[in-house]
Amino acid sequence: MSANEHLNISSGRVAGEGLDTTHGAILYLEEITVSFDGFRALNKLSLDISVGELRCIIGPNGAGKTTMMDVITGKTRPTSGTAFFGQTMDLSRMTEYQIAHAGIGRKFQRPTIFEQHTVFENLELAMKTDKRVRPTLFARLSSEQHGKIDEILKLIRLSGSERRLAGLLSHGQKQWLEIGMLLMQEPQLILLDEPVAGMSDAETARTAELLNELRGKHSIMVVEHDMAFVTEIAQQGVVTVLHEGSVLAQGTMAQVQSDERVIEVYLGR
Amino acid sequence: MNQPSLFSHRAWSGIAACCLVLAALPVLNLAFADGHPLHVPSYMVSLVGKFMCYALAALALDMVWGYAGILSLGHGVFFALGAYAHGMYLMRAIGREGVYQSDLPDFMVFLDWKTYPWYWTATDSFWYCLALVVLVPGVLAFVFGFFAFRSRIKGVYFSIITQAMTYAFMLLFFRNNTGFGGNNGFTDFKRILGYSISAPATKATLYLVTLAMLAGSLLLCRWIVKSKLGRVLQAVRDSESRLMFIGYNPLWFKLFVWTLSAVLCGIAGALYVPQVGIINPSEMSPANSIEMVIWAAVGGRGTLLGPIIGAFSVNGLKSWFTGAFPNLWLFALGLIFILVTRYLPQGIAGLAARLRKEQP
Amino acid sequence: ADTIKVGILHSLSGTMAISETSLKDVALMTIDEINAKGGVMGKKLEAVVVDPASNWPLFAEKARGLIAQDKVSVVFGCWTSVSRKSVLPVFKELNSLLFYPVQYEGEELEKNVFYTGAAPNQQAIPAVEYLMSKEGGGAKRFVLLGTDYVYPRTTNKILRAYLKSKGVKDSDIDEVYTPFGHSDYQTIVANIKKFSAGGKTAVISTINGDSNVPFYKELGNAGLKATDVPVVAFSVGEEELRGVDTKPLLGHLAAWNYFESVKNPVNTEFIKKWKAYAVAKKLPNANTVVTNDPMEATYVGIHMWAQAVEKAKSTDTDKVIAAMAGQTFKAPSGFTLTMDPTNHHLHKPVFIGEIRPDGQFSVVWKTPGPVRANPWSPYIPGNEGKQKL
Amino acid sequence: MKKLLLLACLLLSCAAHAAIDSALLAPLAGGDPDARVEAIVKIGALANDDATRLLAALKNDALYATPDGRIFIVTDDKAYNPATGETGPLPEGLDGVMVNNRLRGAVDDALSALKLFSPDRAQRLAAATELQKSVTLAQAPLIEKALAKEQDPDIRTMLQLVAGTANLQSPDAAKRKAAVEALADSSNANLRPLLQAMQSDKEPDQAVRVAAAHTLQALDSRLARTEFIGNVFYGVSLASVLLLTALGLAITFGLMGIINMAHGELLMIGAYTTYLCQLAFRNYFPSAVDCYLIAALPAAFLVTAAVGIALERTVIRWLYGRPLETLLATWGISLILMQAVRTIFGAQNVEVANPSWMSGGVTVLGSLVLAYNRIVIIVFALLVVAGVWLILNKTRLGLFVRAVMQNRRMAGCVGVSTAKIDMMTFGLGSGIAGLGGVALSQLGNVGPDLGQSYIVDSFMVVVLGGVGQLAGTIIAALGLGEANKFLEPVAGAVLAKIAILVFIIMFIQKRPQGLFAMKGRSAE
Amino acid sequence: MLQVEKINQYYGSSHTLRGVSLELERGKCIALLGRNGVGKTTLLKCLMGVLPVSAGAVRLEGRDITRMAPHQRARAGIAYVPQGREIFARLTVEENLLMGLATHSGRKASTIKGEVYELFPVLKDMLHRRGGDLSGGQQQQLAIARALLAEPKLIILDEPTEGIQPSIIKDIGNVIRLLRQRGDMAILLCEQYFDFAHELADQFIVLSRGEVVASGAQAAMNDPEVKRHLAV
Ligand SMILES: Nc1ncnc2c1ncn2[C@@H]1O[C@H](COP(=O)(O)OP(=O)(O)OP(=O)(O)O)[C@@H](O)[C@H]1O
Ligand SMILES: Nc1ncnc2c1ncn2[C@@H]1O[C@H](COP(=O)(O)OP(=O)(O)OP(=O)(O)O)[C@@H](O)[C@H]1O
Ligand SMILES: NC(N)=O
Ligand SMILES: [Mg+2]
Ligand SMILES: [Mg+2]
Repeated sequence: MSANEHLNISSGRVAGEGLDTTHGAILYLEEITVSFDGFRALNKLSLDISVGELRCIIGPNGAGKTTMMDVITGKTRPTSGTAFFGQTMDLSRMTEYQIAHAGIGRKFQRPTIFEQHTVFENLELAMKTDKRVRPTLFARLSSEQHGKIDEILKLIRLSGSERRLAGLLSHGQKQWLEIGMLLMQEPQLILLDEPVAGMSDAETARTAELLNELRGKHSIMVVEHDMAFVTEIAQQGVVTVLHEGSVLAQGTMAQVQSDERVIEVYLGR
Repeated sequence: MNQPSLFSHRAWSGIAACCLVLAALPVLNLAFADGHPLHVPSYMVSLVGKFMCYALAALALDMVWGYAGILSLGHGVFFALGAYAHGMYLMRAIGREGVYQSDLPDFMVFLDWKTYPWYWTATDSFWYCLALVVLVPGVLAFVFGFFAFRSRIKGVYFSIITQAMTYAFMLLFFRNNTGFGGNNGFTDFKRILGYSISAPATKATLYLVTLAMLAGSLLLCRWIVKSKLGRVLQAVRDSESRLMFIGYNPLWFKLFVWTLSAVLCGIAGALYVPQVGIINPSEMSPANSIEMVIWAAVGGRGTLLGPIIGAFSVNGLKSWFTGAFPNLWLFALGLIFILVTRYLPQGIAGLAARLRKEQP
Repeated sequence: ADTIKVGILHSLSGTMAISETSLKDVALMTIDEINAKGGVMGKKLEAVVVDPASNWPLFAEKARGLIAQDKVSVVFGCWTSVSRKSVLPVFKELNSLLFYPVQYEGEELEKNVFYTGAAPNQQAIPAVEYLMSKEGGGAKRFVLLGTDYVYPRTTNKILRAYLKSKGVKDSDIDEVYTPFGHSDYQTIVANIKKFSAGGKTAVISTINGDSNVPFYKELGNAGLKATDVPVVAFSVGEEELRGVDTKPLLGHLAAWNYFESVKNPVNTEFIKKWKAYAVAKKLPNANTVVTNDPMEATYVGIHMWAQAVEKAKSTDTDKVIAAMAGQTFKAPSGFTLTMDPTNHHLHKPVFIGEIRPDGQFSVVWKTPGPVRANPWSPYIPGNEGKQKL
Repeated sequence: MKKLLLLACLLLSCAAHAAIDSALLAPLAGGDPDARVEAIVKIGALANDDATRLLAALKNDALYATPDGRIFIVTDDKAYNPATGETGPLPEGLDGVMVNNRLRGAVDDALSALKLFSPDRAQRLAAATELQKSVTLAQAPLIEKALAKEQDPDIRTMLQLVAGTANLQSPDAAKRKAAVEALADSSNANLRPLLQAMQSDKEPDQAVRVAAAHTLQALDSRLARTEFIGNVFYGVSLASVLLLTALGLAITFGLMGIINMAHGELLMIGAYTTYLCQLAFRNYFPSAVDCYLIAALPAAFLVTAAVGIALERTVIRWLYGRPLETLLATWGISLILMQAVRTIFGAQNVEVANPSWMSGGVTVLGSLVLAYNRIVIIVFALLVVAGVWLILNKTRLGLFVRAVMQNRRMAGCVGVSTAKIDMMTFGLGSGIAGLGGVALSQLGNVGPDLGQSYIVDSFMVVVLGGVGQLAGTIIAALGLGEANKFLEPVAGAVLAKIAILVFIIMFIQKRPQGLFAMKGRSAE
Repeated sequence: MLQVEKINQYYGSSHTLRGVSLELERGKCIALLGRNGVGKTTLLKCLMGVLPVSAGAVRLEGRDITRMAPHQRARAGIAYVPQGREIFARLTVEENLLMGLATHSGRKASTIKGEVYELFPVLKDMLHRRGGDLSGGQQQQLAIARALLAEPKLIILDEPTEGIQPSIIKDIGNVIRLLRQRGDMAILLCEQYFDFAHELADQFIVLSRGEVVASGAQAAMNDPEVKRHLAV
């Protein structure tokens, strides 16, 4: 089973209903500031992501990467600045579920799954369907949907474990499950916060492979500290370096890696 | 689907058998005369009828607590409101047979009220009151829940405001001027739909209706819990915020079970009044609501059958102990609660599940 | 059967246990006493004690159990009016007998109940009359202070009507209610003080149960003395005062149909028996037990029932009811009480007592003889001519 | 009339003789109330030591009569015969002379008039204060006389007010006006009806009316201020009670997460310990009985802490990480504790008296009485809060407690004995509940149900403040106390309570995590 | 120093550790390798006493600690950096560090040594922030600092580099090297980041499905046989 087949299942839509990406960008962050009791976790951060782009974000611990994702997904409200999904959706006015509904999916830095549900149910819950009360009450899995869950299970290599409680998985397995949930959601914009933390090197390579497959079909934003992994997936694309809440450098991986300031604050000598 | 089935085959047959036995009680009571070995005393029948109402309330509570993780310490208010709604009809049905022989209930005559206050309008209609039984707890729960859930009040904070709510209602209903009979509440009912309320056949009918409601609610709840919505509810319980990030709005899911639960509780209360013969504000005391939680906990929350078993066993023990050991029963009951928590973390239902696992 | 079963239906746990427990004990003592004299119709009485746990529906359930399951011939029990109301339908349905020993608000008459406590005219009205008299201080203004439930509300309604008939203006009456279990009386005591600035004021307290102690403590500490603002209570007796330091309460009043301090041979005997019983049964605090009005009413009720059964030669409800009419009993209050043949209430004397430092009452006023009950207060319009079953 | 007589006699004030005429005494033992009052007035008019002694005896229930009508003052087992001045053994058939409020009032009046001329300053002051309540025009000459003799400035001020009050009804308009003006600084609420009457047509003199209006206005504003301050005090006092009852719960529930339904019963055990201490002192150290509270504090703390520790070791420690189950188990515990106390001590309340230094109150601003027990409890609450705060924030124990409650497993991994910390924390919370119980015993019932009436309020306070937030608990208690006390006069106790509950519901909408919400990522 | 003899562990009916043995000397570092879900964390938890073992023995300096509670093991000289950080979220950074000193007493228990700030300067800036508010990497640093403050004889690190920026990973590597050189501490390092482990360890063991499938000295780590157990 390769990631290829998965792509057939996921509709592959890049932009969905209601999302206006006429200007080519799917996400605009402009002058976003987030302060916590005076401490600026994000400081006038501006950033945009094009449709179908895979953007890697790196930066020191505490640079504000996770906070930025919090802002995009509605978990944290920016103190100032604007965040737009497409041309028209003002993320700062939307709730978490509206944002998710609009097509932004996220994997958290620490794996967050429904520990009391089975692996299967985790995927089922995440699946892209009508998520209002009545449809949920009367929902029945179609064989197509069933098939899709099976595909994803294989992809994340938890096929034998679908009836296990997710809480009993190991750390790395939880990471994979969460990626699986993300794929079930079929979002247009995927946010991945340290997807390979705690994965073995081989698993990391597999993840890189998966991301390379998804490239172009979804817009993706990846935060990672694993430079080998970032190099692998960034290819010739743009890598953004955050530092102290704003963009420190931006360019290809090679440019960034040779930037003195980046070496100073992040890579080390 | 991929769920282990909620009730095993054995549980299904158990439920069916229980329903049959329960249904047989009033029949045996009517069919055989006192003294006959198969006679079931009417005392027993009314006792079991009352327990079934409690069981329905416990089941309702389990839907919100056991599945959606919303601990309500104020379900007594829904129970009582359902009871009061039905009670209004029963009071009107007394007609002029009250002690003051007035069209108004005695307590209103006593307050010198000349007409019914507006909220008693049309309560002489049985069907209207039945609608109230559903609507009053339902609307209250909906409004209360809407604001609370929208403000993302959770955990003990939610529990405590439900407690505050029931407490406030209790004080309100204690006031004579509120128009619901004050401390004495409603009692001394004479008839329901024209049938004498103390006639054995009426009682048997009420009993059977209760049984049907209980069984029906059990099936309804099982269906909900087994649907995808049931799984969303459990996800609400475990990680509400994660649920939002995959696109669900927990507000409506919570509101749905919360309101459903309140309505079921109200129905339980409505069935309770004619069988017990009194409803008064002490049903809204915080301690009463806590007791409902205790029934669910003893039986095993999050199991549907557990709370029903819990309501029967706790109340059964209480009834028996208060007669058999009037001075010591609190020790026994208290000890049982402690032992259940200590040794049966999943309640009685959990014990059953464990036994089943050990000897398949 | 070779015994006659009688039910005892008093809360032994929950909020009412504080008052009702001793009624259960007195009932058991009385039954022992009757048995020691050979029982009733040659049969021993057998008490069936249950605990309705201060829970009103449980009262109904237990009543049904006693009558239907245990087949008792009579039930002695209840304290609060609501518990009585909740068991009433059961007694009517099963045509059984309840003896209710506590003062209450009236507005009720049931064939299946014998009321051995006071109706409002046997307690509340005389107390207010006394307060308005020269001897009682000549009160002109009244604070009607009660717990928010039907007994205080009803009593106060009757009193208000009565006061009006005596020319007291509405502005001279203040009606105040507190929730059950209220424990902070600072504001209320301060308000009483303020109100009393307008003229000679008396407080008529229908505070029930647990709230009395905090109320009296506050009263004492705020320096409101009985000579300034006397408080007359209808629910405070010797038993309740056991929990209070009575020194600051000197002179406050209570109205009852019996006080432990009344001196007569029957009472002396009654108290002696009770104390001996408490010691023998190792009741808690046996050496400080006291008697009070509902205890006496219980005692009288059981004896009268026994007499009626002897007279009827049967425990059949209707026969006993018939035999109860006109029963008399020489009560510890020092009077011979009569069961009214028409309204199931006792003719009772009324005493008004002032609290003494030792927690007893000294009687400062009493009726010359027993008074007939008017369960339907004549001060409430529409009640005329309702005094009979 | 009665007072006039008294005055006449006083003014004539004949020389003291050794004994009181038995004809004067005889009516005291009789049944005619009017005659008895008259006798008291006459005896008071004697204005000698014997009269004072007799009246005092009457007031204190120390006056006895024989069946043949002779009167004796009984002290210990000696009988003093005021008619003869002899002291002897108790005669046969002595019976107490019945006193009722009317008689007591007459005695008080007689005594306070006597006391105006007492050599003891305190007595004179008390008498003057007493007279302020009940003075009449007829007494005016007496007051003037006392005023003429009086040197003490405080008492003079007081007497001037008394004189003013007396002269309000003077037929002489000038005197009335002077009186009204003299009363401009009074804060005696009893004057209101009189002054009000002077506003109407009953007052013929225009000038007096104007003056009365002024005085009334001044009086009213003074009364309003007093009332406001009174409400603040009552609120603080209620808050201190809420705080003391909630503080233990703030630890067992707030910090440890145990839904401790037995908290109320721990309060109750503290109160019963107080009761036992009082009994012990009454039996073994009767002379030091006023100190029983001092002993009760450590005793209650230790007893409840021990009970708490026993509960923790046997029941609660199995339930960490299952907070909802603690509700069930502690509910069971609470039933058992309540019934145990009922079995041992009986279902009735037991008597716990305020020590004499906590009885009564201090009068401030003329009419506001601040009860000593309330003041003591406010101070006590402050001390307990300070102690708890120190323990939790300034000791290592506090740090460990918080760490264990947040992450039990990791706390163990860094070397904290979680079992010991659990035990000590629960013991501390319980012990503090015991201290709360001591305070409650000074205000209300001590009975098996004591705890039940406080448990709901305690949970509300803790939750409203924000679970685990000590400062929140304090503010919540204060807020609820004040809100309650300012609402109560307006809405009555029942509606005030309902309003408070509704307020709590609304407030939590605004602050779903309580007053002192945890902010940021760590809150999740 | 540390001897682990044939320990077995079960989660309910699933056999997670099957007769795992290992031995570690003072001043040495052992790397624990293996794919996701093979039982590495479980093994470390058993050593810390967080999970009970069903058979086998754990000895520290010859003392049998198999049945000891975690806090007793901490006092015996084991410090633990768990996977997932396990910061005390509502304690401040400073208080979290003080918790690292829980096994000490007296003055020592209240003085946080400056060394940790040199190593993790960010902690010094954030002393009064709540632990739970820190970024993931900052929390990881805090967890390591907390363990180091205990001055343990044995330090157990479960994926200490997870989520940490490259420059600090280098620093952490240096610290571990330093500790090893100091020679008074044994180090048990569970790591997915192969190069990092390779650089620091003296020995290694590889776990697969709860069993030790390979072990040896550092030099043998690059064996294809070993790599095979790590590949997917
Ligand atoms: N609620 C909060 N209160 C105070 N400070 C906060 C809060 N949330 C985040 N911070 C601070 O904001 C900064 C940015 O945190 P963030 O989690 O976004 O970093 P990051 O770039 O994701 O780091 P890492 O790579 O370590 O995950 C950090 O210094 C963190 O301590
Ligand atoms: N509490 C538990 N109950 C049952 N099984 C569990 C539990 N915790 C972990 N497991 C299972 O035990 C196995 C070993 O888990 P462990 O966490 O030790 O793996 P790991 O080697 O640390 O993996 P990773 O590299 O992903 O952290 C996994 O298959 C996991 O699913
Ligand atoms: N009848 C009473 N006192 O409730
Ligand atoms: Mg991050
Ligand atoms: Mg692991």
